[in-house]
Parts: sequence; structure tokens; C-alpha cells
Amino acid sequence: MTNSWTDLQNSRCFLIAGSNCAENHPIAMRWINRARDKGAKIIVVDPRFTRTASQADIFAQIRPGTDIAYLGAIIRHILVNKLYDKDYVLNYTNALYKVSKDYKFDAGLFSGFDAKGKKYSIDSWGYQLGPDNKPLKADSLEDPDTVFAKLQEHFSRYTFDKAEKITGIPAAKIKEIADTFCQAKPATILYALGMTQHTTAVQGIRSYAIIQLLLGNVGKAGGGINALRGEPNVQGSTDMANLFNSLPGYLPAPIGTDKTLRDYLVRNGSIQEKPLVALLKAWFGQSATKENDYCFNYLPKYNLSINASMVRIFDLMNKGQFKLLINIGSNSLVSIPNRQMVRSGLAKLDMLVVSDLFEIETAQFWREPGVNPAEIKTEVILLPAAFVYEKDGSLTNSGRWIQWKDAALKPLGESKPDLEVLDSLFRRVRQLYQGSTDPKDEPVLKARWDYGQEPSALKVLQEISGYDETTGKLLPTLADYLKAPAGSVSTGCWIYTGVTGNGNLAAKRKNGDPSGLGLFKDWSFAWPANIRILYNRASCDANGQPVDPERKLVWWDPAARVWSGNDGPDVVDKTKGPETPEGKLSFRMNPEGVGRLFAAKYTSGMPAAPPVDNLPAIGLRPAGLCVDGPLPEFYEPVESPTGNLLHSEVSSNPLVVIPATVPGIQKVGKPGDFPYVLTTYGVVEQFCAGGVTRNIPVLNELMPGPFAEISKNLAQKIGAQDGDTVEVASARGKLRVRCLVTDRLQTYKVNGKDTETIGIPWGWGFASLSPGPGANELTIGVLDPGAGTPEYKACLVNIRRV
Amino acid sequence: MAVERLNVEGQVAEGKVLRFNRGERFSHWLHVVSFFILLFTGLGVFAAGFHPLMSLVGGLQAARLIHRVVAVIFVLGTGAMFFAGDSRWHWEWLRSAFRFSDADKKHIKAFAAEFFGGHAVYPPQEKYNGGEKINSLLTIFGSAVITLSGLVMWFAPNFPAGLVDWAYPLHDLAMFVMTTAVIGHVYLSLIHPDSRASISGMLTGYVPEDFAKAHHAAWYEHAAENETAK
Amino acid sequence: MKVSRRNFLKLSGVSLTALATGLGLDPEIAQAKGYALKTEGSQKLPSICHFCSGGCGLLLYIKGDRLIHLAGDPDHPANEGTLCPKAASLRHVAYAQERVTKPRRRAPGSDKWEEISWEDALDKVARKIKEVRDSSWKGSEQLPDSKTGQPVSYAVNRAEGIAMLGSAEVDNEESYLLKKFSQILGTPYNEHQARI
Amino acid sequence: MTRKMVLADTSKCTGCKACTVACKEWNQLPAEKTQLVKSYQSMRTFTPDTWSFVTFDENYSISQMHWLMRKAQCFHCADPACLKACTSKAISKTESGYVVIDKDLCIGCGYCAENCPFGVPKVDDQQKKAFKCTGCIDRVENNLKPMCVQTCQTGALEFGERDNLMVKAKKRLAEVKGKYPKAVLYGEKEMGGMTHSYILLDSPEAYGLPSHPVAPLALTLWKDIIRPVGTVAMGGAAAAVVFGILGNALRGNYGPPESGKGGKE
Repeated sequence: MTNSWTDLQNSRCFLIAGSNCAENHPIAMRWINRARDKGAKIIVVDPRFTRTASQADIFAQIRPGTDIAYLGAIIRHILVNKLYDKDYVLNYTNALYKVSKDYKFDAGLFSGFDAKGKKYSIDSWGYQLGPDNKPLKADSLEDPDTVFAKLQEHFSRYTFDKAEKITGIPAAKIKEIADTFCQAKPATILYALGMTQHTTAVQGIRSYAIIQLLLGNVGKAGGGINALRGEPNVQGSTDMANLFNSLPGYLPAPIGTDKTLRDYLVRNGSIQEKPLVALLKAWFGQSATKENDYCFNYLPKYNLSINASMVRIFDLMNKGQFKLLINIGSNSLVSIPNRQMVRSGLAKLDMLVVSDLFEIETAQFWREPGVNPAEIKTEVILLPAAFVYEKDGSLTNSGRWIQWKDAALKPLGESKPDLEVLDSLFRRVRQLYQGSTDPKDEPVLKARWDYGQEPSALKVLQEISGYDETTGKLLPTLADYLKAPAGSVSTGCWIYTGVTGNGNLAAKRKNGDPSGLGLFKDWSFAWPANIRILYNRASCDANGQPVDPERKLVWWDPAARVWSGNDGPDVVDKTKGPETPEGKLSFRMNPEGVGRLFAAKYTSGMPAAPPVDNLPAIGLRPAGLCVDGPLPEFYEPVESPTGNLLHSEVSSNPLVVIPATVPGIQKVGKPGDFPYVLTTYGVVEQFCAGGVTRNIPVLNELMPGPFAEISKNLAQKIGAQDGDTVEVASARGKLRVRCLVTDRLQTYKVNGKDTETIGIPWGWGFASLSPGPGANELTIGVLDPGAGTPEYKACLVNIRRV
Repeated sequence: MAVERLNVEGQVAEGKVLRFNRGERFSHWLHVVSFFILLFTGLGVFAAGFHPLMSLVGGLQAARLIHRVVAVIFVLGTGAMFFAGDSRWHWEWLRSAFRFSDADKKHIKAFAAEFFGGHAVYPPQEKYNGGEKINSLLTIFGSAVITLSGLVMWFAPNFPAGLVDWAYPLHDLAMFVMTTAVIGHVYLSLIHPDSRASISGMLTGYVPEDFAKAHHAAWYEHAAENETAK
Repeated sequence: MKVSRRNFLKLSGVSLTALATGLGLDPEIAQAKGYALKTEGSQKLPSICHFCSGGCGLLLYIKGDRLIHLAGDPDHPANEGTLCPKAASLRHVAYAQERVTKPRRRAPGSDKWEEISWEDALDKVARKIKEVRDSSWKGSEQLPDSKTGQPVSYAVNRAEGIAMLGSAEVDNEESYLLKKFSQILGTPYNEHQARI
Repeated sequence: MTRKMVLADTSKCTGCKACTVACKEWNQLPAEKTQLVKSYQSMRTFTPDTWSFVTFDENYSISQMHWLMRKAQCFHCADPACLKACTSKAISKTESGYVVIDKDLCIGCGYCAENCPFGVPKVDDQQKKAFKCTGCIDRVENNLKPMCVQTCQTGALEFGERDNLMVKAKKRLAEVKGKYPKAVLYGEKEMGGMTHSYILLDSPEAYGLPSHPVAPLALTLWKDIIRPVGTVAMGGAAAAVVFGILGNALRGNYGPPESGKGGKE
């Protein structure tokens, strides 16, 4: 989240689209209601009338997977009617930047498309650069070369009527949503898997970014874009980069052609040197020296052409690549979109190691009903895991609050915290490698790994927070880390620096809120540097004073000549005033220092002349790019009931990743055979893959099993009553489940044709106290090209009464 | 009047007249004993004050069980006597309870004075005088209502809720009516100096001849005529 | 087995129920009974909820080192003592009979579990890690040269055969060690369910 | 202790069922096997082990969906039918406005269950005891909020002094009527005034509740007429016997026959 849960009270309008927060983030409603008591409006856009929709002032039922169509119409509405915040757009976004002449978009494709390689070469998505390699800026928004003009041109196709034909939402309602959202300031957008589980996920969220930048909502209390993360520490686990292509602190992981640290910096900018070196010092301690590139070559270099994101891991597993899978706290057999792929993949392992609290489906895949255990040669080790309140440690919530917890109970039976399992496993492996002279074993032997005989979670957090390697003392704050020369400090995750600076700040429990904005700066520690609302510099005008008198976050104090405020100022240097270049930067993590309406290819700080030793030049900071386009474009889901009304020749995302190593495993269904749209989701009573909640009797009592929600029209069509058993089938599998006939799903028109959505909650499997059919028998494992997220929210199915 | 008059029951009696044969006496006491057990165990549930007493019968849940068992006896036992063996007088009692002659009405009017020890004049009475007919009616209707409502309460789930609602007040009402009647009946049959002689009728079957002449003169005469007619 | 239930309303002290008159008329208002709080004298320890990313504060009531009650942490600024249905049910997990409390092993082809000690389990896994790391090691790989585009051999140092699925359910320290462990071993195949 | 009240503003209720879980957790009530009943409701009625659950009613009219959700539990009436029906005097009212079953006095006869207009109390056949929401009287008497109110994240449930919370409820009702014209305040007067009162978004019938709940007529007749009159009658009969004995004694009817004045005739 750019903001936090308690900041929701400051909003005057909520667009809740791609989230059912009343069910999946119940705490959100507490703070939304506080805002509503002060007059805030709630807009909910969802394929179903959910429990969140019951709280909405405006509800729109949308066809799953078509968000960009109506969001594009809102963007067009903002541009055409000049509803944007002019100062904000001019000063804090790249609206005036001139886009390269080579950029163009035509018939569903951006310039640079390589049909064979199914990817874009992105050179044409750059800016027009001046001699100093800095982007050229136009004088006014009317200049045809500007990002702003490209935006107007791109979204001119997204009329309300076109959006209605695609999404099924009446044009008048989309207009009502647009007007309501644009007038109330500050307004915030809440989204979750409803937005991320598409093959156009990244671009959908980009549309949110564009809307909020145009309206000047980012960086403000009650504004921002709030991704409601789904799990207790998904924020932390992504910060620690349990991701194949990144390192802790969101550093890009090195690839094969990064022979040296310098090669890496050429690709990723000099800004990454300090954090990467600090990370290598944290991992290899004294062994990492300037001379040996700080042990840069100890790190594995992944192959850029192999997308090894989560779903693809099982695809590679099906190819037999993996002999050993260590599966900690995850129930893939229930959560990976195409269950068949997981079944066959796991069977190809030599050994599967699972650490969990219960005997989850993944751990006993070898005795799933209908499977012959004798044929499965995988050895499985199931290790009992301690629960959250049986172990010391910290969890990072969606608002980036790193919250410490002491163990309240001893682990049950012989269960152990995963910390101990990992620690003892590593030390045993290192023991096995003692005496080896093989260079490939140096990383294991040379790694710094000492967290005490009984591994202490606090010691690990201190390593993450960082040390001054010259004195061995803990680094107090992020500022100290930034000041120290590269190689003199170590930090396991640079954005967490300072969390244990002056004592364990994650354990702080002062719950005062003098600002009244719900910042709670003295409760735990928010990364980075306890900044509670990101980009809060953008909440001030050109001379550093808050634009919203009722919600003052940060301001420039001319007397003390320092940035101060209720929240930690999100500025490069607290002493550099609004008149200085650093003091103007509202989005300091972007190379342009401003918000990116157009995700251009650009690296800041490129030297004017090439370096004398004609090695490739190193810039300061390359821009974060979307692989499938600098601007969001509407594409149909891979399985869609209709063609693309904007460009029929390119219907779904041209760069979609379809893991199909095992031929035929990822069958794609046709509307003819599978006429209805299926969307999947969670329910408030159960959680994710149900590994824990399906073993809690009182929760099974509240929601005993999955169901298929269908409209009354569809129920009549297939002759089903509420409570009957129906069979839902997709091109990949089928399941039988109880049918729930409801008016919360209505028939809607797509391009004039009646269309039906069916809803099935996921998270059930054959194990636990409350087994049930798994929705991932049906869902399709096609992935967003950028994030690797599968398209759970939309696929095609058929349904019949049994 | 010849003292050796054979009573209609053919029993020779010196100065006594047979009023109730063995069947009638058995029915009466079966009814009495089960009634009081039911009253005691019933109040165990219906009145908070009686809860502690239930330990006498082994606790409240035992009391509820006893109530049900004895209820069956109360209904079937007494009912069976109308059909078993020489049940003629049972039906006779039933018929008499529903026929009120002038004599009965006058007796009822006089009854109040009688009750408090006064002596009122009333015409000769049949085997059952007016007061006893009233008592019989109360018992007949009381037992019927309490039985039916008891059944509904016992098998409540099988009856419509509306009916079950009314079963409780009716059961309670019948209990009050019958208990009130019993208090009067016990007083008359055990304590009231004039009428307490009647108790022997229910114990041995015979009542003193002078009592019969005083309280049931008409019955006493018929008995003599029936005797001679036989 | 029915959980011992409803030892609620333990009456402490004299319960002064006013004896309602036998007449069933309007009964007296019962004197307030002295009610014992089951959490009386328990130790209260804060923790953090293990479900969505709300990060709500839990408060664990512990008596004789047994968890007797679990509710929201009233001091936590986000949830202020409240909890959603899932969090409110978290006491059950502390002693759930279905929890795995000893390591288990399933032999290849077998249809049932067998018990195994932690020692043997960790030893077996460590050996397997070494075995697979060594056997599936890929030191270098042919890749198109960034300038010439011709295939050139680059050092890649990858343990191709090991995949480590981390988790959004474990603490920061555990996620960090998992990443560090996989990188030191040389496997980039460290993913988790944040992506799905 | 002043009279308390719990206000359930169903306009803020999202049917998350946390109240159901917290109630079971605090009172250590075991879960039961269930099935979806209608919409997302998995519990049809109260049971000896389920004292609070959420009802779901879906009303769709003029293309507007109203998803009515309500936390059902004992209303804790000021004039409770259960108390009137209870022959064991096991049910009593507390000053704080709660109707509580004393577990020791209860004999499990089920009269409360049969007479409650909302079907709240339920008898456990094994324990021979009736059970229902206790209002968390143990918490309230120790100045804590009831467990359901404490856990409610949306702020739909509020606990406080009845006087000022009822004023607040009426103010809130006016606001809610803006979006839900048929909204009503339920519990101010019903059954003599309920400790658990509601702002409903539609008529009580839409929630399956009686608009004018009353104790069954049979119960009122039984307890207000038959029971007292019957007792008086029985007392009267006993008194009459005493006077009868006195009367006879005064008239010397108990003496030897010859001294008696009255003849035998």
C-alpha cells in the first residue's frame, strides 16, 4: 500500500475495484466506515454483488477481466473534461516530457513488437533526450509530442459506450463512477487479487496509477493506491524477495551476462551498487571485498529467457528439472491455477520437503483420491511447523508496518519455527561441504551465517537492518546507510535499514496519533525510514507547503531550513529545500523524479560523453518498465466469451505466458463449448488454500464448503434450484459442487449478447476436517507477462445440473 | 325397617349397607394414589418451591419419569376398570354424574351450610348426592383435560406449536380444579363429622345404615325395593 | 470428544436469587450475581494475526502456560481490540489435534506415513540438498553476447535441480534466511505464493 | 449497575460472522456440522451450542440489491416471555438489562424454548439445561464489553448506557433512512424494550422477525390468570376446610352423638 489501513479514515471517496475488502480484509471496513461517517462515498466495481458491495453507494457489476476498458473510459473522461489537477500533473508527473518519435500504438500493438519472440524491444518507448541525455520537456500540455498528448490520443478510443459494450456496465453508471471519484478529493483506490489475477494485471494497476496521478491523489493522506496484500507477511516475503528475479530490497537479481558487478550496474544503474554491495557484505562478510567484486560471482545468475515465476516452477517441474522441492508454508496443490500440472509435477520429484502446521493436500498428494501411491516414487518429509504465536519474529503488514512479536507459547509437540529448520539445515549442509576445495562450494563455506546456537530471530532482523562493518555496530538509520561509502556497511534488505537502529523499533507499542491522520508513527516501524505515506512530498506545492490544510503530512520549514511534518518526509535530503532540484523531487525513486503517466524507457544520470575506457556507460537509475507496454491497453482474458472490440486482430495480451511444457496440459476452452465466464475468490470464513482454516471447526461451521453462485436466469436455464448439485467443467477439468442461486449475479450484455458469470470460491481440497472440490481443477494457468500472476479471475466454463 | 335387608350387592350386613363394590373401590383408590403421585411430581416441575422435595423421589429428572409412568396408570388403569370385570356401577356413576334432579340442585344449595357444620334441609338423595355429582364432574372433565394436555406436552414435537402453547395452561388449570375439588372431597370424607362416615364405603364398601338414610335416603329406599324385587 | 464446555457463569459468592413468589406474579428482579471472569489472573501477551495482511494485534490470555482466551489487542491502533472471524478462532490452533507435531516421512511408493526423528529428517534433507546441488550444478551456460549476439559461455553457478518455495505465511526473518539459503546454494528457483 | 444496551446498526454489518466465532470462543461452545441454509447463512436457528449467528436475506427490487444481514441472538427483553414461562424461577433479569438462565436452577423443561417469540432458548437433552446468549453478563458485570461487540471490526455493534445509546440510535436511524427509506429502529419498545436493539434496513418481516412480538396468549393466560386464580382457589378451598372444621367444632358436632344438637337426618 502507498498509505495504510488507518489512513483510510482520511479519504472522501473509495474506488474498491478488484477487492472484496469486507470479506478478505475486514479491518479495512473499520476505517472506511470512519471516513463514511464523515461523508465519504464508496464505489464498488465487482463481477458479483459482494459483502463489500452491500456497503457501496454505487455498485457496478463488471464482466471479469475487463477493468482496463472502464478505467480507460474514466481516464478519457478526466482528460476530455480537464478534471485533472493541473499543478500536480505539471510538476509531479512526466506529462510534459516529450516521447520518442518512434513510439506508436496501432491495431492493438505498441511499436517494437517481435511476433516470433512474443516480446517487445522497448527502445521506441523512450523520451526525446537532450545532449545531456536528459528528457526534453515541452512548454505546454498542448504540444503533440508530450506524454499528455499520447495519453489523450491513446485513450480517445475508450468512450463510455465502448466500455459498456466490453464490460457490461451501463455507460451512465461508468460516467457516474467517474464523476463521483473525480470530484471527491482526496480519493483512494483499493485493489487486491481481483486486479492482479489477470493476464493484463500489471497494466490494470498502471491504469490506477495514471488516474491517481492525473487527479493528484498520490502522496496524500486519504489518497494513494492501496494494494490490500493477501497474507500475513506477503509484504515481508516480497521485501525479502522470495522471487526468482529479484534480491531483498527489490534489487534486480543478476543474470547470466552480468559477468561482473560493473556489468550488473550497467544494466541496473549505479544506484544499485550500494544496496547490492551491502547485501553481499551481509551474506559473505569479510570474504566480500572490493577486489573480488564483493563475491558478486558467488550469486547464481538466472537465465533471462526462462520465466521461473511460481506457476512456471511447476511447469519446469513437469519437465523433470527439479529433483528436490523444499515447500515451506504453501499449499500449491490447492493454490496453483491448474491442479493437474501440480499433481504431475510433484510426482516427478525425488524428494519433497514440506513444513506446515497441518497435513495439507500438497504433503499428501501421493494419496489423493484417485491416485495410486505405488506409482509415485517421491519421498516426502513433513516437518511440523510452529505457529505465529509460538515463535519470535516480525511480520510486515500491507501498510509496510514491520511488527515484532515475541513467542507467547512454546511450539506444540515437537514442532519448530521455520527459522530453526532453515538454520539447522544450512549448518548441516555446510558441515557436509567441510574440506571441499571445489570453487562451486565456496559460497557455502564462506557465507556469513551465525545467529547463535539457538538461532535468534532478533539477530536475523539486525542483520537485515544492517551493520557498520567498520565498527561492527548496528546502523542507526537509513540516512546513515545512505551516507556511508559502499562496502563499509552491510544490510540484508536496505529498505528495512534502521528497523533495529535504536533498539527493536519493530516492537514499539506507543499508539498515540497527535496528527489525527492515523499515522501512528510510534507504533512499530514502517519501511522505508518509518515513512507512513509514500511520496508524501507530492502533498506539498512548489514551495513545500501542504495543499490540503486539513491533512498536513509534511512541509518545508523555512526557518529551520529542513523538511519536517507529521510523517517522515519522503525526500532525498531533508536539508534541500523546495527550490533545489532534490527538493522538487516528488517521486524520488523514479529516474525522472516525477510520477510516470507514460512508463518510458529512460535511465537517469547517463554521462554526456561515453566513458574513456570505452566500457559501456553506467547511468544512475533505470526506470521500472512494463514488458507489455508503456501505457495500459485493454486485452480480453485468454478465455473470453467475445472478441476484442478495440482491435479484433489482437484479442488477448500478445505477450501472455502460457506454461505448457507438458503438451495439452494448458488447454484453452472455446466460448462454443464453454459459454459462461467463471471467476474465483475467497470467502471471509476461510483463508487462501484453507490449510489452517479448514482445520478449525468453528470456521467450517460458518462456511462448510464451496458453492457455485449463478444468476436466477442461468439457474432456470439449466433447471437448477438453490442447493442442487451442479457440475462445472472447463477445458482442463471439472468438479461437482452445491449451487447457490442468487440475484447478486445478474445477466448482463456484452456487445449486445446476454452473458452470465459463475462464481466459485477457491481454497478447498481433499484433506482437512472439511474437504471439498478445488476451484483450481477448472482455472487456467496462463500468466501476466510482467508479474507471472495467473488469470484466476476469468476463464470459460460450462455448467449443468447433476 | 328390616335391618337384615339384603343390599343390592347381596351382602348381609348388620346396620350397614354396601355402597361400593370391590371394583369401584379399587378404581377409586387407584385414581387417588396415582393422582397424588402425579400432583407431587407435577408440582416438582410446575412450582419452583417443590424442586428440593423431588430428592424424595430421587431427584427431579426421576420425578419427571415417575410422572409419565404414573400418568399412564392414572389413565389406563382407571379407564380399564370401566371395562374389566363387573364394571356396571362405573357406568352407573358416570351416568348419574350427568343427571341433575331437583333433589340434587336443592342439595347443592344446602351443601354450603352442611359444609360448615350447619344442617340444611334437602330432599332424599340418590347414591350420589348433588355435591358428589359436582365433584364427579370436576374429576371427569379435569382428568380428561389433564390427560389430553399431558399427551400434547409429552409428545410436543409431534403437535403444532399453537396446540402445545395451550397444553400447559390447560394442564395447570385442570390440576388446580382437581386439587381444589380434592381438598373439599378429603374434608368431607375424612373430617366433616356428618359425612366422614362415608369413608368406610370406600374402605370396606359398607356405609352405616343411618348414614345412608340421612344422606342418601332415596338410594337407601331403592336399594331396599331392588332387593325385594329381585 | 465434547470439549469441556459451558463452565461459564461460574458463580462466585452467594447467588442472591430473590425467591420469586409462588404466585407467579411479576417476579422480583434477580439480584446481580457475582460472576467470575475466566480470564481473571491470566497473563496477557500481544501477538500479530496470521491471516490477511491487516497485521491486527492479538492478545493471548495465558494461565498456567495454557492459552485460555484469545481476542484483539485493545492497544493496537489498527484493530483496537477487534478481530475478524478467522482471527477470533485462532485459539483453536494452539492445541488442535490435527496439527502435525512430529516429523513424518513417506517412503517412495508407500501409501502411509512413518514417524521419523528431527535428527534423521534434517540429516536426510541436508544430504539430499548436497546430492542434488552437486549433481544438477550448472557452472556455465551458452548465452548470446550482449554486444555481438554470438553465443558465448557465461558463468551462471546454478543448482538447477533444487526449488525452494518460500511463503507469505512465515516471518520476515524466515523469508530472509530462505532467500539467503537458496542464493548461497545457488538456486534462483526460490518463489512463493505472492505471485499467484 | 445502570441499564445497558447493544445497538446493532445493520447498515454497517457485512455479515463477516466474527461475532459468531467470538461468542463460541468466549463461551467455549463446540462447532456443529452445518450446511448453507440460504445465501451465505450456514446456521438456520439457535442450538444449545449456537447462541449467536448471522442471518442473510437477499432482496432485489428495481435493479437494486439489498443484502440484509443481521446478527441474531437473544434480545434480552425487558418483559421476557422465557422468564414468565420458566416454572423453575431459573430465569432472572439483571439491573443491567440482561435475561440470564441460572444453570443450577434450570431443569431443562423447555417451557422457555416453547414460549420465546423468537425461538432463542434451546434445551440440551444430555445436560437437561436450557441455553441461550448470556449477553456476556460475566463480562458486563466486570465492566467489559460483550465479546461480540468487542470483536466487531466494522463498528456495526456498539455497547453502552441504554439512555444515551438509544438517543444515538435514533439519530443514526435518521441518517440511514437517507439510503434505506424503510429502515426502522427495532427494540426500543418491543417486548417492553430490548437490550439488543437494531437499526434494520427494511421491515422486521424482511429479516424474518415479527413486527409486533408478544408472548404467546396461552402463556399470558397461564401465568397471569390461571396460575394466580388457581392458587387462590386452592388456598380458598383449604381455608374453607379450616372454617368447616371450626364450624363443626363450634356446633359441637365433634362431641359424642347424644350431646350433638343436630340430628343425623
